[in-house]
This record gives sequence, structure tokens and C-alpha cells, in this order.
Amino acid sequence: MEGAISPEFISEAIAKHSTKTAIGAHQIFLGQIRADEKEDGVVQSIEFTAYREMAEKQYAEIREELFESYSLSCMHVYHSLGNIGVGEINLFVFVSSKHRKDATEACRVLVEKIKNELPIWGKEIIGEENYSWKVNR
Amino acid sequence: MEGAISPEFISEAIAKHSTKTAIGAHQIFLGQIRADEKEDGVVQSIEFTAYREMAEKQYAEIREELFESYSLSCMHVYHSLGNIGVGEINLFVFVSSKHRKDATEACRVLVEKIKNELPIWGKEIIGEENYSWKVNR
Amino acid sequence: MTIKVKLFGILADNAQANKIEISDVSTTEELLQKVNRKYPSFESVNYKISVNQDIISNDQKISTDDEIALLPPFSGG
Amino acid sequence: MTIKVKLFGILADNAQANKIEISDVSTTEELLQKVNRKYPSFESVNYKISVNQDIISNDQKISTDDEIALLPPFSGG
Repeated sequence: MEGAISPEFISEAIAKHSTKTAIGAHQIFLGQIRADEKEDGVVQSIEFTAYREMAEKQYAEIREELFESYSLSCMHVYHSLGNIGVGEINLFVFVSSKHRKDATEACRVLVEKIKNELPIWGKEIIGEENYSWKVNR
Repeated sequence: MEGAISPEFISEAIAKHSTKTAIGAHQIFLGQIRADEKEDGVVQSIEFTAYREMAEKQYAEIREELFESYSLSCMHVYHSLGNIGVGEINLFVFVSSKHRKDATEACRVLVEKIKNELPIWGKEIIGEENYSWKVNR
Repeated sequence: MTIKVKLFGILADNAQANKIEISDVSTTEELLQKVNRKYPSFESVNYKISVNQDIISNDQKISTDDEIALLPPFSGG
Repeated sequence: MTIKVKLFGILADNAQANKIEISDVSTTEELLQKVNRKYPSFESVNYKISVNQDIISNDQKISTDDEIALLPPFSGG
């Protein structure tokens, strides 16, 4: 999705699940842009770009794998594209299940896969003129 | 806290962290009341009671342990007391850190400890007249 | 010596009270024996005893100043 | 045969283009050699090549119909 993910978007997503009364556990991961200190200054924002068609295809495969491995009720992933400022949320991962262990473990694996397997790139904007390409650890 | 935890309460809690620009990851766990099928009927709600003073003391110890074991920025826990209906949220665990692994792992351990170590009891209200005391697995 | 004992969960339910008083006891073991005689239904509950908000597993002396509670298995979350 | 190649991240940045064209190549290996000659700065980037949205590690034939892209290390999330 374009732009930062608002807290209201997250609460609406949660509220939509109140009718799903087989769900006992929601595990949510949020990525927030950090004001990291770099050699040339402090990160102001990160500009995300993606190879969208491939990212969607990869995500569909990951989703299928996780539904096979864990007993899950729901899975939603939103990753921001465009320029996201420090303190804003750029990743919202939302996994729900009957018992907590499935949602907790699947959410952990999913976040790992999003970082390692989706063709998305972050360009860290530093000060007014500088930038550096983000490196995932 | 008394009563169910609203999605708006959760989004406000998230929004408050946007000024903490050293945070890169939020891990959130939500417990939602399930409409489980029991012998005598379907669960309508769970009525939670607690030994409050002891729960607060135990939580303070757990919190201290986790801040020692993981590199965390923030930790918040809200557990509902009173009668919480099916589909409503009765537990909100919110752990934040610079890098995701600390928040993710601490959140998992914290939820486990909340379930096993806090003196809180749930009475499952079934149909109009029946109830049974909840058993944690 | 009369000891006030807080009850929670299914124990409060069975006793129909949040607090009971047990007299002529001076240790946790004596207290538990009297409680189980007075409330036979408690024996099937795998409950623990806390003294001043700490769960106790060994016998220990208690006085009227101590905060004593009987705690069924926790089921929060 | 001229192949269109999508560029992303630091590669698009270095080439100042989201898309380049490489002519007279018929396999991924040939393509990569030409690309690295044309854009020496790419060699320091540990990038991968995808054909029709699948990452390829062995040499394979390509045609103008294939969707080819060069992908620097991912850094989403």
C-alpha cells in the first residue's frame, strides 16, 4: 500500500475480527521507521520501492506454506511503499488463530520471510541531500 | 482494567509510540474470547477475576526479568477484569524494541508468563445459567 | 489464633465467600488441613497457598498479620 | 535479440533507469556478462536475476517474451 500505515487502519483491522468467534489469539507485528544514526547524519525517512508483481506472487506462496504448516484463521500483510517518515509504521503483519501458539509462531516466521524473500527495497533518506540503501541484517 | 479492550484503545497505544524514534519493532499479542463448544452449550462470555495486588507484584517481577533478558524499549500489558463477551479482546500485550528479535521473543515469553504466573481466573459463562471454570492448557 | 483467608475462583465459588476465617492454626499445614476438613470440595482443586502474595510450598508459621490466600490454577489470558 | 531488463533499488539508482535494454544475448549468463561490462558499478552489488518473477541461479535461455529483472539484496520490512 502507498504511504504509512495509520494506527486507525490497524484498529479497524482488529475490529473486523470480532465476529470471527473461533479466533482466540491475534499476533501483530509492526515495523516502525527508526531515526538511526548514520555516518552522514540521522535517517529522516525510508523510501520503499518494490517489484510489485513478483512480491505479490512470492507473498501468495508464503501464505500458502504457512496455512499448510500452522492452524490459522487469518493472515494479513501490509507493507508501505513510498516515503515513510521516522516514527511511522511501514509494516503491519496480522496473524490470527484459535490457540496462541499457531499465530505466534507463524507471525515470527512470516516477518522473517517478508524481510528475506519479498523484492522490496528501502532507501534511507539522511539529512536533506544524502541517502543510503538499507541493508537487512 | 475493567471491561473489554477496545480496538481504539490499542490504536491510541500504538500512536503514542510514534515519537519514540529508537523503536523499530512492535510485537502485539491480543487475546480474544472464543465461542467454544462445551458439553452444556456454547461459551457466551468469560468473567475474569484476579488477586489484584499479587497480580501487580508478579507482573512487576516478570517485567523486570524481561527487561534484563532482552533489549526492550517499552512493555505494556492490559488484562480485562469483569465480564468479557465472545469476540471481545481481554488481553493486550505490547512489547517494543529497536530490533525485532527482542520484541518478538520477549512478547512470546511474556504471554506465556501471564497465562501461567498471574493470579487471574476466568469463569466461562455458558448459555443463560451454566458456567465452568476455565482451564489453561 | 484466627486467620483470615482470601478465596479466589472456583474456591470462592464453592465456599460461596471471598474470605473465610480459620481458627486455632499457627502454620500453613495446619491451616490447609482445617480448610480441607471444613470444605471437602476444595480437595479436588489443585490449589496453592500464598502468604503475603508469595506462593508457599513448604510449611511455615503464620500470624494474623499475614495476608493468606488460596489460589486455584490460574486461567487468565 | 534485444532483452528488456527491469532494474530495482541501488541498480536502478546507479543506472539512472528502471529499465535497460541489452542486445545480442540469448542466455542469462550472456546477459549478466554484458550488463556487468556496461555497468561496472553493478559488480559490487550482490544482485540476483529473475526470469518471469522466479530467481534463477543456473544459466538458462531467455527470449524477448521473458520478464527479466535484476534484484539487489532485499531490504523490506
